[in-house]
Amino acid sequence: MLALIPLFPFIGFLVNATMGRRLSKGLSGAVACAAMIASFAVAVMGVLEIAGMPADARVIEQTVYTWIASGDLSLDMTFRLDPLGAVMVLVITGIGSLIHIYSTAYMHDEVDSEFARYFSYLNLFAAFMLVLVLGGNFVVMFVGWEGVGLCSYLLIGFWFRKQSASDAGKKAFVVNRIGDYAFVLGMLFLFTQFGTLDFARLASIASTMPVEEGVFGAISIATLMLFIGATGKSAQIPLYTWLPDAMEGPTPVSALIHAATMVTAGVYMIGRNAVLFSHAPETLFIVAVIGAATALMAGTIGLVQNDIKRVLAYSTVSQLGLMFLAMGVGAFGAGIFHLYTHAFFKALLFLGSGAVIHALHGEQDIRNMGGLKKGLPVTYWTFLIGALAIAGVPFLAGFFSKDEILYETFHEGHTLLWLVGAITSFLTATYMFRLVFLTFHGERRHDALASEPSHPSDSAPSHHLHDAPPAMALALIVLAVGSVLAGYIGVPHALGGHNQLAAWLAPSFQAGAAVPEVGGAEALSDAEAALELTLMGVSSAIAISGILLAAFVWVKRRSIADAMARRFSGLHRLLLNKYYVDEVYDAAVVNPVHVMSREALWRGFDVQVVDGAVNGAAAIVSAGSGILRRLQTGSVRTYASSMFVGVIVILGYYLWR
Amino acid sequence: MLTLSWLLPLAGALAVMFVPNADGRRDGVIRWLSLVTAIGTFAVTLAIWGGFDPDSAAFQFVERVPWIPAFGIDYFIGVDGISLLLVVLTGFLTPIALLSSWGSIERKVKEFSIFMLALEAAMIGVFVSLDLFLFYVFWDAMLIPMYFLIGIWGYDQRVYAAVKFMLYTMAGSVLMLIAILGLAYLHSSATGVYSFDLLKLYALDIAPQTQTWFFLAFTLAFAIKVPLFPFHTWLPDAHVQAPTAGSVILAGVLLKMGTYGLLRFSFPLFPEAATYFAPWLAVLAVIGIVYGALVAMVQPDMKKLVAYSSVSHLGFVVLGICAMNVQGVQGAIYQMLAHGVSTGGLFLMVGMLSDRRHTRLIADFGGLKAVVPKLTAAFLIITLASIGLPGLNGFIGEFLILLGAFRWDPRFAVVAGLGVILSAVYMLWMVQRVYYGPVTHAENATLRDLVPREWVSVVALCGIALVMGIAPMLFLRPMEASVDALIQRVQTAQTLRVKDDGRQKSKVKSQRSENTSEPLDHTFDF
Amino acid sequence: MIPLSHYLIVSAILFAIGTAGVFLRRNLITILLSIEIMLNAVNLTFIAFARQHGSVDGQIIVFFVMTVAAAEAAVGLAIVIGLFRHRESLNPDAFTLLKW
Amino acid sequence: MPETLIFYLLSGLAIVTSALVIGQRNPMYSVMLLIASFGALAGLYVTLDAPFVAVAQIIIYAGAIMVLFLFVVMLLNAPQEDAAEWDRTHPLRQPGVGRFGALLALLLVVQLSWALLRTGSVEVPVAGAVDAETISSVRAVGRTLFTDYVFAFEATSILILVAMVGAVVLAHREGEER
Amino acid sequence: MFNSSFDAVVPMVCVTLAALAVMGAEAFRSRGESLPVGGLGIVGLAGAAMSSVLLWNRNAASFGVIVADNFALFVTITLVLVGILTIMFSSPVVKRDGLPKGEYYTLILFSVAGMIMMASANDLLVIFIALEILSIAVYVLTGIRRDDPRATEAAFKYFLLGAFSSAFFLYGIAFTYGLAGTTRLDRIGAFLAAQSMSDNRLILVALGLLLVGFAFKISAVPFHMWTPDAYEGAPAIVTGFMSTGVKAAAFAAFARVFLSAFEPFSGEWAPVVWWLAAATMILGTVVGVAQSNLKRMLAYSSIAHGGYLLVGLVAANQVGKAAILFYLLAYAVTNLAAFGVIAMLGTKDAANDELRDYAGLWHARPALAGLMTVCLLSLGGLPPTVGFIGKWYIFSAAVGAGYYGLAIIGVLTSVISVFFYLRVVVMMYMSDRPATAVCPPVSTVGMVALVASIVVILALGILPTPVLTLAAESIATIF
Repeated sequence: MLALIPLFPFIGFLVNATMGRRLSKGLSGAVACAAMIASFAVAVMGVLEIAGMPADARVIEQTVYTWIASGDLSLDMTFRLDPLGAVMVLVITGIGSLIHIYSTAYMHDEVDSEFARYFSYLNLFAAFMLVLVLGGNFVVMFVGWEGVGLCSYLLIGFWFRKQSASDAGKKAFVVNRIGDYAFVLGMLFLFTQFGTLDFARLASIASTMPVEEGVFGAISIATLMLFIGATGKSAQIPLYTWLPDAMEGPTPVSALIHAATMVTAGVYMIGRNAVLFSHAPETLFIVAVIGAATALMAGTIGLVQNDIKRVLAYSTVSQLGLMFLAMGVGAFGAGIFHLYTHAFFKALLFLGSGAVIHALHGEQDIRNMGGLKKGLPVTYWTFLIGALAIAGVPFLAGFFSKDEILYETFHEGHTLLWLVGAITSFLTATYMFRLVFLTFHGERRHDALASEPSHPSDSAPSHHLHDAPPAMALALIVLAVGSVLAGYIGVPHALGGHNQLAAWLAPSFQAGAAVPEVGGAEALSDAEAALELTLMGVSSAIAISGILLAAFVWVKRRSIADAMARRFSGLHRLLLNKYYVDEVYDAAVVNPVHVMSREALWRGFDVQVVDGAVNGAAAIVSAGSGILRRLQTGSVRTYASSMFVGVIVILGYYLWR
Repeated sequence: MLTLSWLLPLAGALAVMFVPNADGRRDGVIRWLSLVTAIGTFAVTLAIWGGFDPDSAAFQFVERVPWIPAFGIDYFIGVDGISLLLVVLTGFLTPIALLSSWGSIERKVKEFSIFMLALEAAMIGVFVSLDLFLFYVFWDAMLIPMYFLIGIWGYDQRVYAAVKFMLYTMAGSVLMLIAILGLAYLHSSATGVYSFDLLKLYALDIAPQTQTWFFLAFTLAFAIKVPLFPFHTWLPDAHVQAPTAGSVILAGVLLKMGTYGLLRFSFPLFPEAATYFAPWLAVLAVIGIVYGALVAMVQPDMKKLVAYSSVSHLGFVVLGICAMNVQGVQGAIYQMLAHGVSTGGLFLMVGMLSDRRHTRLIADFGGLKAVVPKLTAAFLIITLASIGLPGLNGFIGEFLILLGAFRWDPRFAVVAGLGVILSAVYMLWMVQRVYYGPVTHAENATLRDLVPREWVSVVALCGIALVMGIAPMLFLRPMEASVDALIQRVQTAQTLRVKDDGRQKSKVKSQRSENTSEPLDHTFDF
Repeated sequence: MIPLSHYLIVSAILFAIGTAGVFLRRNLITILLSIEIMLNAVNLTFIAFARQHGSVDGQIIVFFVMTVAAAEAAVGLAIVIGLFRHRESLNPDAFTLLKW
Repeated sequence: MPETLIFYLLSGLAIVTSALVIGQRNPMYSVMLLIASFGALAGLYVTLDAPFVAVAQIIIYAGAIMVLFLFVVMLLNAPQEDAAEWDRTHPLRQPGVGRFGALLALLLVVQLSWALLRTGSVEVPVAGAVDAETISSVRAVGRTLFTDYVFAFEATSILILVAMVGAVVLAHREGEER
Repeated sequence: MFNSSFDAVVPMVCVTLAALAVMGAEAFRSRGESLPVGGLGIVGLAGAAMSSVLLWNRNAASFGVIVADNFALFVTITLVLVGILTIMFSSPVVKRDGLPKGEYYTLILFSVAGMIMMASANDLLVIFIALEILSIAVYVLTGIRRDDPRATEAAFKYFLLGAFSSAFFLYGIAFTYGLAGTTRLDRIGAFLAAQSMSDNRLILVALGLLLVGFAFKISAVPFHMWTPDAYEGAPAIVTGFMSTGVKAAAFAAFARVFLSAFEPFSGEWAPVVWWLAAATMILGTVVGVAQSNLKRMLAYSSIAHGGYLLVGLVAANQVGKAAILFYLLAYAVTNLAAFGVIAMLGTKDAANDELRDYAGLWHARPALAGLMTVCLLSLGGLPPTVGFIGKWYIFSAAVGAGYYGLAIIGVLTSVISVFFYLRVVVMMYMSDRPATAVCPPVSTVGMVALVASIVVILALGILPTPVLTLAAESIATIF
């Protein structure tokens, strides 16, 4: 039954891939959506089933067949649904379905075959993503892991005629590959250490081992490797650079892959191996630091970007940073919680931006927008909700999750990290509302310059704005509702909630059938409750102030922004160019390798040395031939003397040796 | 049955030879005749696979007929799990190669078909022969048709490439011939009779120094064939200049003979020397992986790029063999098959492009995806297969090899892993430059997409790639027993030697003293 | 009595003179004569040894050698005539069409 | 002692005349001198109790073969070596090669005499145990020739036949094709 | 019929009679009429082959100087094969070039008779006479095209150096006779066996001089220099004849003398022959690389092949002796076929034996090109041709005797040789036919002979066992 969950989208993929160009748009769209919804349904059934089980045994497992068996290595194609998996599956299929529906409208300007191709990719992605989260051991997970990478490659490069698009696609895949390299090594290391790659068994073995406090032992190395893999997939320092470029893809893709699901795979992976990681505090600390650093850096960059999608992309990076921070401080539940809420509002925001871009015929630069509030009410209001949610305004989804992260961080004693987190959320609020204000408020700037066609979906530019068509509107509204309510399954105890999510997830973070400690039942001491409340206050304050600052700068006094930009032009440029990280990578790694390979290895070693040796041998032979043949002078006397020399030498040898 | 597998193509070649075709009017007949023969051969190989008992490590379908009794040379053939699938692979690729030639070869079709079929016969012969003499005969005989294929139907630099291929390979293999003779002589001095029978020679135990020399002689031959860095420079030339069909066979099957030889001869015959040299071989292999990838990355010519990628991929195979544990060896064999399919496919499709455009330079293409979507899709699939995407054939082999290597010595695995990154870099970069972006050259705008004939072979290749990725046990199962046996042989041999070295020495000495003429190893200082 | 070795040394000297002639002379006929000298030197050796062994074999061998010498001379001179027809010279160095 | 004297006289004569043969520029003289040296050799044969060979030497060699040479010399009428310098560009075509050859010839003499003088078995007097009559008798020669050496004798006939045919093929004039 | 004391000479007598018959026929034929004298020759040769077959395993001996042991008979059959093929290849050439038909065949047959005699002689003197018979015949054949200055020059060089070397050979015989008191090989062997190696330097001198004589005939370096010139100047088919027949006969005698009579001194001559072999293989192949004239190239290749044969001689074990025989046969057939092709492509005025004359031959004469390729591959020692089996046999002998050095030199040089054989193949297959190139019509007889020899090459390459066994038997009785 579990196999069905990824199977449906896969079938959808096959249908669209094979006979897509013969199907009408409506049909292929319908097929794709149907596939997604079907798998959503199955997923719900599965979740309900495990929900019906006792808390410590909430697992369904299905082994399809033995995939690879070689010597003591035996890898089964195993799917396993447990609380953690349940959350992920619901997010993926649910939001996935919405985005599929949204896409039917968004991609409607494509020709049939391209339309079908789009949906086949999208379905394939969903299938792989589901394999990723349902996989019962590392290698199955890796199948999904690589598969989603492939699909993101395909979808980013969907408009392959655009050079930048195909570049971005390649960049995404290659950067991910770097992570995967570490990930594979991690797997190999785990297998050589533990003799298995099954999550459950790994966890139970690891739980019997001592926590590597202060020592950097086997588990630490393995987990570190895995984490590097995660940085690739989830766009963390140092491998985050591909995500902003990934915005070249169609917006729904950005929403689904680069906001809601794929990029969170790294977080999920850590959660999935919570036991391993919690046995490697050293690694965890690194995770936390990297997460925090990424969050901060991305936030600062997001502050000055002008491309609506890039802003969202950087905010995604930054939010992912927060999630890793959570994971790093051991608050796995919180991390997943934020992952879950983030899925809603970030998808919402992306889709909203998509609606805007759609309305403006591909215009993406916020400096050319503004005043769209009236033109696009639905989009505006849903976008606003999303913004509020991500900003962490109280009692929206983002509030609870982000808040839990900050609390846990502080509670675990990482004050500095907490501070970084706080600043990040401040930045988040600021740049999100900068986005909101520049896009929807103020006067309209976009008709001033005719938006040149940068986007195949540019049909005849019509001047009156049309708001999101029903399919898109539906998705927006549903997600907006989600962004408001999603948080309420994780209301912290301090607010008298029961944090059901944490309780629900807990078993996934223990080895085997260990009893959950973070059960919903246990109560907090007053002190903790007080602390948590205080922190909540602080963070909401931060959020609000961030919004206010944004409002002040970008609504009241536009001049200030420019003034600041001029004032700290250096800093501004630095941020605008994302700290020149790409440039540094190119200069430090890519180009040297290229030059070295071309000049030193190929033209130098290969052609000169090796082939030189080979041809040199031939040359020597023919040269010797040229010389020796000269002995054959044609004068019979020379010949006779050569013979005679032979005679003398042989006799001499016999007589005087 | 097994004899049929290599006799059938030979018979086909003869049949073709007697089709009068001076004016080329009967090209069609000849093409069909040869294709049917090749497919028939494939059927035979499949039948052999079907009748193969995966649980036994022994050689099966064994046939033994005395050939040159005076020297204990038999016509002695058989397959085990190691060679079985390689035979099938040969049977599978040859029809595809022939099919690919239908579009590209107009000149001298008859001779072309003859050489292709003869080549197939020789290749299968190499894989099935269990008598070193027989093996060497096939090994050398195989060079001749390949030489003509490259030299006559190749591209502009063909003659140079053909001669280089021939001499390079021969230079390596003649030393192996000496070593083979030496082995037979050792056998005679130990037992009194010459023998080239592989199984008998396995039983022989050989003095360490002698092992070293012979191992080096054998391994040089195989290393050149593989080709192992730094013996690889014949490969780019041969690949680039060969006609499509030639490249497909060359990459698909010929290169495997080197690694097959290592598995079948170098390691089990000279276990100690093998274990002594394995790390060095592995170092070369790992260098080859990274080096091949880096050089491939900067190639302007598609065929050259794929050629260098082969250097890199076969580095993996050698690495797996050197690891000499189950995962390593099984992975190596699996990688051989996978590489045969995927690289064969790549050459096939590059060939299709160059048939259409008469250029292989990446710079001359661009944006083809808009023009030839089918070809693009297929090319992408095979590309992904060759960069080892899970779910396709490449991954299984690489993963197993890396695992085996990691357990043997993590350092090798760590470096070799870089190949995984680099392969993605150069392959995708090529795909991007060739297929994505706007159509840069006008003449590309009108290219023909796959015609049914091409469609068939392409689909076959992609299908196999997929099957091998999803259901690898189909292929891993048959080789299991044989691989275990092989590893057993190598390990036991060396442990035994380590255990009682003294006995060995004395034993060796005694077998020396039996020698009728000179003792065997003073002659090594020529 | 003269020891055998004296005869042998004489024949050796004659033989050497013959070889030297092959190298020194630039006239084909003289070169042929030199070869005849060599053969005669060998004959002397045969006769001397025959005498020492007290058997007639040596003498008989000498007859055969003479025959061979005659045959060689005949053919050789024929060839020389042929050469002379092609190029009015008897100098061996004149004939170097075939080389390298 | 006479025979010693005779030996040295004859061998000296043989050596000197042979040396002169190769010292001559004019082939005519060379032939003559060679005949002389053959005569001297014949004398030596007599001292070695091989009168029959000596006679044969005079008749066949001096008589037949040398006459043949004379014919050719006159036919070709090339009294002098042509001093014309042929292509000497190549180092190995220099006249030095000739002198080098002569040097080697000297070396050969040294080698041979060295070997001879270090070999005990030849230091014995040449006249062995057997007395002269047994080996100098023509009957003995004839008997051995036609018993032990009959095959060689027959073979020689083929040899001469071949030589005849060959000489005819090579030497008969152009144009008179049959 | 075979039981008289003349059995052993029957083969060579058959050939001689055939030669005489040809002479007679020529002498008594009326002007202008042309007789199938070649057929006569073939009949005689067939008779020789038949008688050798009948004599097999009977170790007949005649006059004490001629033995018909299996060794001799094996070589005899090889030589007969050479003779037949030569005559068949010659028939068109003789007509084309207007050679004196009768004399030509007579000389061929006489030299074959001489070769057989040399191969089966048991007496140094007979060996010498036989050597002279075949040499003189071959000198004449070399120069048989009197109108061609090159041919005459070749004949002259070959003759002069031949006479020169035979003088040394004779001197060697003289010393041997002087020491052993006889020229019979068996008695010499007995005498030498009694000698203690070191004291008698004169034996070594004799040994050296005989070595020189044989080395010249098999054109071993440095006694090889006549070979390229003689081979290039002679008519192609004659070159084929002497490169195979003369070599075979000389090697037979060489092996017989050094492996039977001088066996006790093998310790003395083995090292020298080692060096000769190495030098011969290396120089032959290396210089062959630079040649642009096919005949000259094949001349160098035949020098190299002499080197391989010497390897077998050095090894001097059972395998080696048998290997020499097998290799002689293999080499004879292959090389003769190759020269047959060259002869077929020549015309009266143009020999067409330059490498460039073969450009694109494939397009004009596919069959000829294919057959030539097989010959070249066999010469290069690639399976599945007889050349491969031969080389493998030789080298296994060397390895068996522990001469790894020689074996390695051998295989490496054979790789180099493959390079220049391939140059011909490249010319024939991979370059275009110049418009000016002429293709003389192919004669049926020649084609038959060619196809026959190719069949032999391939058949023996795939199923060598019968011949290998024969070779083994041949050396089993003697040595």
